[in-house]
Amino acid sequence: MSFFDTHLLNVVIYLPLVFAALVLMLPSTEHGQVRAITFVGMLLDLAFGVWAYFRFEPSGAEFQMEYRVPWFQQFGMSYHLGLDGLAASLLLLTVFLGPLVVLASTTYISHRIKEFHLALLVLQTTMLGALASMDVLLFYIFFEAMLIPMYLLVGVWGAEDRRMAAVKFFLYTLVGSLLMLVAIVAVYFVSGAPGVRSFDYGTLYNNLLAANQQLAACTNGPEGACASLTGLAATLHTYGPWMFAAFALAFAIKVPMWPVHTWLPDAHVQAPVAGSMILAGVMLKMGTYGFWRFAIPLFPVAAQAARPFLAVLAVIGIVYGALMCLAQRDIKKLIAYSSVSHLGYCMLGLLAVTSEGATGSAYQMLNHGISTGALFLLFGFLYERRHTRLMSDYGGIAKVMPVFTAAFVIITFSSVAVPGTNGFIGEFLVLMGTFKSTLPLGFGAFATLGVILGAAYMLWMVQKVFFGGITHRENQHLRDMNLREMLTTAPFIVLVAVMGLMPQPFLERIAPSTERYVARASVGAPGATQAKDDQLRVEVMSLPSTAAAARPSVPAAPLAVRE
Amino acid sequence: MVPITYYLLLAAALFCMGMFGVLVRTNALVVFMCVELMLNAVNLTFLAFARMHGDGIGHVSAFFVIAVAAAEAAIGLAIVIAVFRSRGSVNVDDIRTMKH
Amino acid sequence: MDGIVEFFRTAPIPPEVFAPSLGLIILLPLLGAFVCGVFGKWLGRANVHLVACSAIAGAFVLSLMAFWATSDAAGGRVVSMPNAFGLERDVVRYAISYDYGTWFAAGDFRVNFGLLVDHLSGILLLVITGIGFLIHLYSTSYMEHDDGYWRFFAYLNLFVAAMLTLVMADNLVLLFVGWEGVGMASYLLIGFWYTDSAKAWAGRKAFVTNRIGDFAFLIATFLLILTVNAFSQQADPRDYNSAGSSRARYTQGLLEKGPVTFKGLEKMALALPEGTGGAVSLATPIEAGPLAGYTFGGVMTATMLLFLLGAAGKSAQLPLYVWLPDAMAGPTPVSALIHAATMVTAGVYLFCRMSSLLVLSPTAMATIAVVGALTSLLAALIAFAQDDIKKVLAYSTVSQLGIMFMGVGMGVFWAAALHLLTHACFKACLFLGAGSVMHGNGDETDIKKLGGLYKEMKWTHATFLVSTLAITGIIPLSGFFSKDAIFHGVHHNHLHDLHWVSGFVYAMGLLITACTAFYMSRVYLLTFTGKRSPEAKVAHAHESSWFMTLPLVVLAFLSVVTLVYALPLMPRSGGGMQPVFENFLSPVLRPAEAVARAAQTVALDHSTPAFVDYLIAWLVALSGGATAAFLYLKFFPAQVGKPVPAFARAVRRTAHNKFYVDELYEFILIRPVKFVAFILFRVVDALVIDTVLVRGTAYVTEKVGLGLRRLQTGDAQAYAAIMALAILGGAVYALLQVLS
Amino acid sequence: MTLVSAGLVITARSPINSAMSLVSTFFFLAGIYVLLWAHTVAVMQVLVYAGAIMVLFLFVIMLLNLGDAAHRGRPTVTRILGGASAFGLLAVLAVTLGRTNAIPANLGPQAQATFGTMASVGQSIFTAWLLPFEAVSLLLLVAMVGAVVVAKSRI
Repeated sequence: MSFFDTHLLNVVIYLPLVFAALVLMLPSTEHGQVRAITFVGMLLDLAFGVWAYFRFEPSGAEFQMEYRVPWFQQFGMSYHLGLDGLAASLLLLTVFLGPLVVLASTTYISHRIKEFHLALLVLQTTMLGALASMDVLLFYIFFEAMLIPMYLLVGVWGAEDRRMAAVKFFLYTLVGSLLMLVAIVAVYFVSGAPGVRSFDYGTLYNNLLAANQQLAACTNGPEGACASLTGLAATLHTYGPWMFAAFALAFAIKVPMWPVHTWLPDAHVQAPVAGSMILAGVMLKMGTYGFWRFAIPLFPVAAQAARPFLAVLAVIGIVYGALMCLAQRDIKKLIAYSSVSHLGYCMLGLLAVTSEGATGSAYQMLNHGISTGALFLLFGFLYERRHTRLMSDYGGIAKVMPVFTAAFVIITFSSVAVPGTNGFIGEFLVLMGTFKSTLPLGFGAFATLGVILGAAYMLWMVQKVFFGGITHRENQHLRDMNLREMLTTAPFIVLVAVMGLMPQPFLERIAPSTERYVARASVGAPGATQAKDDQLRVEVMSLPSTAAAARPSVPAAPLAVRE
Repeated sequence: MVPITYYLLLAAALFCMGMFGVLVRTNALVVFMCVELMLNAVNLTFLAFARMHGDGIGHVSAFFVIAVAAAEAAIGLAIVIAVFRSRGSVNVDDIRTMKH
Repeated sequence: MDGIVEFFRTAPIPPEVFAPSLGLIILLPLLGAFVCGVFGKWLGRANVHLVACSAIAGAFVLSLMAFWATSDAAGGRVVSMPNAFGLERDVVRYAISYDYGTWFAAGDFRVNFGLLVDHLSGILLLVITGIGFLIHLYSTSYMEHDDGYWRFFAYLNLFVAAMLTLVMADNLVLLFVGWEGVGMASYLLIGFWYTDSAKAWAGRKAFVTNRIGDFAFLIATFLLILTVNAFSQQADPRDYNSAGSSRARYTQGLLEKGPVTFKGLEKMALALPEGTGGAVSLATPIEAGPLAGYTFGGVMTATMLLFLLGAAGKSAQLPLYVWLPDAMAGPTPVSALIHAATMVTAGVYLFCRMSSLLVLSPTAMATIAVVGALTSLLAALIAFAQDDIKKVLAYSTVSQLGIMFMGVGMGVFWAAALHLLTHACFKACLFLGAGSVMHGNGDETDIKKLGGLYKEMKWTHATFLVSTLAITGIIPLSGFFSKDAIFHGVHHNHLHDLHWVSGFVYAMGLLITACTAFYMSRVYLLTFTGKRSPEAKVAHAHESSWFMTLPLVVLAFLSVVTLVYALPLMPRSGGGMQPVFENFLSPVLRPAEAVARAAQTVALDHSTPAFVDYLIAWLVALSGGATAAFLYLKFFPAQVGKPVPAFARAVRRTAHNKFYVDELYEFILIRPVKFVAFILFRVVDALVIDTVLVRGTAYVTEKVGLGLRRLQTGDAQAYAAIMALAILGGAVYALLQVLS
Repeated sequence: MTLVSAGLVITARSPINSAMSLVSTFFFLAGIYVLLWAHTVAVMQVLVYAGAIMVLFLFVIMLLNLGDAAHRGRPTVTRILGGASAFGLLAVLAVTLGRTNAIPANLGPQAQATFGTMASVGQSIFTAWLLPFEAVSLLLLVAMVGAVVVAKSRI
């Protein structure tokens, strides 16, 4: 047992924080050193993250590299980390984006440089922490903590309307997550007697499982069969939908699903390039990840009832987001709305509850992080040169910036899911999963419309910005990408190709999580083949026993009440 | 042996009188004195219960209350002095600036 | 003689040795694209040419090897590969394949990098790499003045790689990779001169129109996957028996290769007809899954119709043909390679590949045939009035593709494939000839401003003449035979319950022949004969270099010799003779014939055309050509200066404006979508959601906050009093709780 | 006696009278503490409260030179409510306590000898409650500094 056997995840999560401390000690005028240290930190973190990703054994236990120590035991909390396939993949994406974000911002950010890098490092820690948390409350803490550095990134280093966008972003997500907190506490209290219950994901899920199965049996049974439920199942019957709704709303805002998506375009438009990249790359996935990990498995019956509704929202999101893109004049807004459309695919794949759909959804999360992240990155380069986001201010850029154009067009193809790029695999699997699922065929057909619209708007934008003659004199002397910018872009392009041509290593790690997710989500589905309990139950490491902590004294004899 | 109830009743009475004073009197100094009164009522309760359970913890608590009361008195009186300097009055009616 | 036969029947590299190298055929052009695209700028023109051409030449040699290997019968043992979905003894003859392992898998779905070369894909490999190489060679000269040459060759190589993937794929999804890949390359090449925004728009139009087809293609693929699932659940041993398979083998095949492999689909098609006596037939309803309630036959019809839409997108058929004429914005070699010889025939290839499934649905077949016929006629009519030489050729391509679709729709797959081959030769030759004309005339494309070139551009003229004759269908050129093979089959094959289709399509076919002869003669006459137009850009045209004329000559030669394929020289198994190409493709098309026989959906005719048939077709073509000759050599020159009748002008204007189809689409499709998008953005997104709901909430909160502010008097005692009241309330409540 | 002097605290017009009444209240309370066997606390009560804190109060009163209040303050709604609630609370507590029966624990002679002594209280303060004790010391320090900072106009 080496140090890394038990602490690898801790290292990955807190390394950025350690470097944040280093940065904090530097004088704020040493811009070069601040950048260098942040970059080195992110790179190191990338190395450890990749290590963790490869240590993840697809055929092994569901959660690996677990680490658990007692923490606020009185409240049923523990400090518990662990990775499953999906979390490992998203973790990889997060650490991958880290150094690139730093590189992308070296000239973009010109004031409060030290603070900016501090925010980046802290943000990195919170995102990684949220992904690896195995304790619901711990997840919530990271999930909320994420908001603060992001709020700063948008609010301090954003464009002209940054205050409005930052506040909108903050309040929107806060509304959802506060409701989620209520639901977390509620589900904790109903999940068992004092002493048995716990905020730990495994315990929580296992405690609810039997009740969920009972509830599913009666829900799919004859009318009124649920009236005779008792105990936890009855509670879940009454309050389950509300708790699910609270979770779902919180995550739906984060995703964002239609119609709670309007914070996204504003936040993206105003955010600096780093903010946009992280927002699109990782933060939106917290929503889908939350659905995958918490909302749906914990309340399969309520999720089943809400599935058609949510699926309709997802399809609306796909088509609506794509149509929105056609109406935009602002490039960043267009990319933001395309995120709405892409995330619609992720949600649809999740809601299909088939292994193809869920795998595709997970893969689509990665793809979106890469392709949309890269789009924001590239547009950031353009914005640095021209400081305008309007399509009409560009045109004919391909003539003066050929390398840039090539990179942008490749990423565009990835974004519109041309086969051979990563986007295709995700989209194909999601759509196939949707067709295979119990959702009506119309869902799949409408979602496939996004394929056409996606090409229409992305190519329209490429056309407007890059092709045609140069219509503005300012654009005549734009300089092409420099070495730093090429180095920042290259990993994205390599990944687009690698993930498109050799997706199997990635899919392999997602597959076990998918199987479990589908089994857990189909607990509530009528007619679905039900997995055995031992497949459903979450196996996690138990809390290591510790020395008896000081317990608060209790009164020896209570006040006697006179009868 | 005197039942604990009587001590508690006395404490309750003291507490309510202190509360009455806090709520009704206008002189900030008197208000502070009433707060001291309330604290003492609480102390009395602590001690009464300590006697009832035969547990020393009540005494410790009372000790802490006294310490906190001392701190509170010091700060509070300092504030009164500061306010008096700026406003020339210790009447709470005149000090209504705790609003936006 | 036997020695020669033995030579051709012995592949230089044994098939089993060669099979693992199949991937190289794709990789070489891909590598070429990579090298040209990334390092092209530093390599210089000559090196880029070298890299690009040698990549294609290498691929051509490998294709030749592969093709040779598929005909290998050394020592009397015909080359064969095991069929993963059939019984042990059920092997696929005249084919080689190699599986590079899983591409991606999820759940019980799997897609492999499986490559398959049989006679159908083999011949296409040769067309793609062979014509591709000639066009690369031609381009080295054609693009000699363009600075973006390296980009051009990178795209061209990329296109070839994608097209090869399309042809060699052994499953639908991998085929789709090529399918979209060629679309992407085509987008890049059409918009190659991106500084002209009209050209770039044309590229986008092509891509988006293709995407509409791909949308249908994807849905059809998903429906097929669902059907395969349903089939594997419902089928009983008799079904598998009739397909030469067993449950165990079929399931094993699905597990190893995934549900979308052509061989697997073929097995399903063989098991579906009624005659097999199994549990599953076309009329059987699907029991479980999302398709529950529909019959297999119904689903199959829907699937094939969706594939038709997909193919219509790629192969420029109604209603999605509009992109192809605009695609002529690209450089001419691109038009020759992509928009005439290879990419646009992908739809025909797809249906030949899936012929065994297609014959299950007579409705779909009839639709394909009728769509093909209508497209063909419409395109021919539009071509009457086009003055741009490339536009005429583009519409002629649409028209010829329509003819192929007619063949596919009526079940004469071999003839459609043959026409694909001959068309690739003569249409590439025509386009390259047109390119040569443009090159020599200062990029002039208007045929009215050319004329009299036969003296100045001898080689171009000669090859253009040959290929014009080939396309109009004059004996003894290849176009005549391949087209006539289609029309003969169309005439004599009968679809179940849809007998009128044969007659209708045949009549249309004759009409189209006449039209084709007319407009092609018109182009030829206006361009090469007569006097040089006074509006010409350059006074004297110059003949192009041999880099350009050599491919023309080779292609013209090919468009003559491919006629051999249509001659009935090979013995038919049931007695009599059959055309070489039918015999050649029979290993590929045999399952389709078996299915058609068993399902009785289409009655296939195997007679060879009689002399009378040839004569009719020949006369029709000749009459079209003669009319054109009369009009353009005698009638119109005599009419110059006289007023044109209003009616004729209106007709001409309508045809010239392509019957206003583009405008119609703009009006009923594009504008509404844009309008809806705009309305949604302004009204739903900006107003309802953002202003009313989100900002509304903020507004209400602010107002409530302002209201509550009045409560904050700043009187500490008042706060304390309220606190005291609350404590009192709590105490009373607690007391009551205790008391009760 | 305790109650009477406490009543004087809240009713006296002059702050000085209030303060003096408070001192007497504290003394009475100290006696009651002794009855409860809380000798240590009783001593502390006299020392800290009656001694230190009250001296502080008197100093402030002298310093500010406060005489009789000019007016008794307007009887506002909140004041009336507050007063009423104080009496209400008293009533409720009285009812509650009237119904409870709490008797002192029966301590053995051993415990009697140590209960409430300086030694036993000190013992528990410096063992189990050491951390709170330190916190209180810190609090006092902060209060000291704070008082100086607040009261001084210029430092």
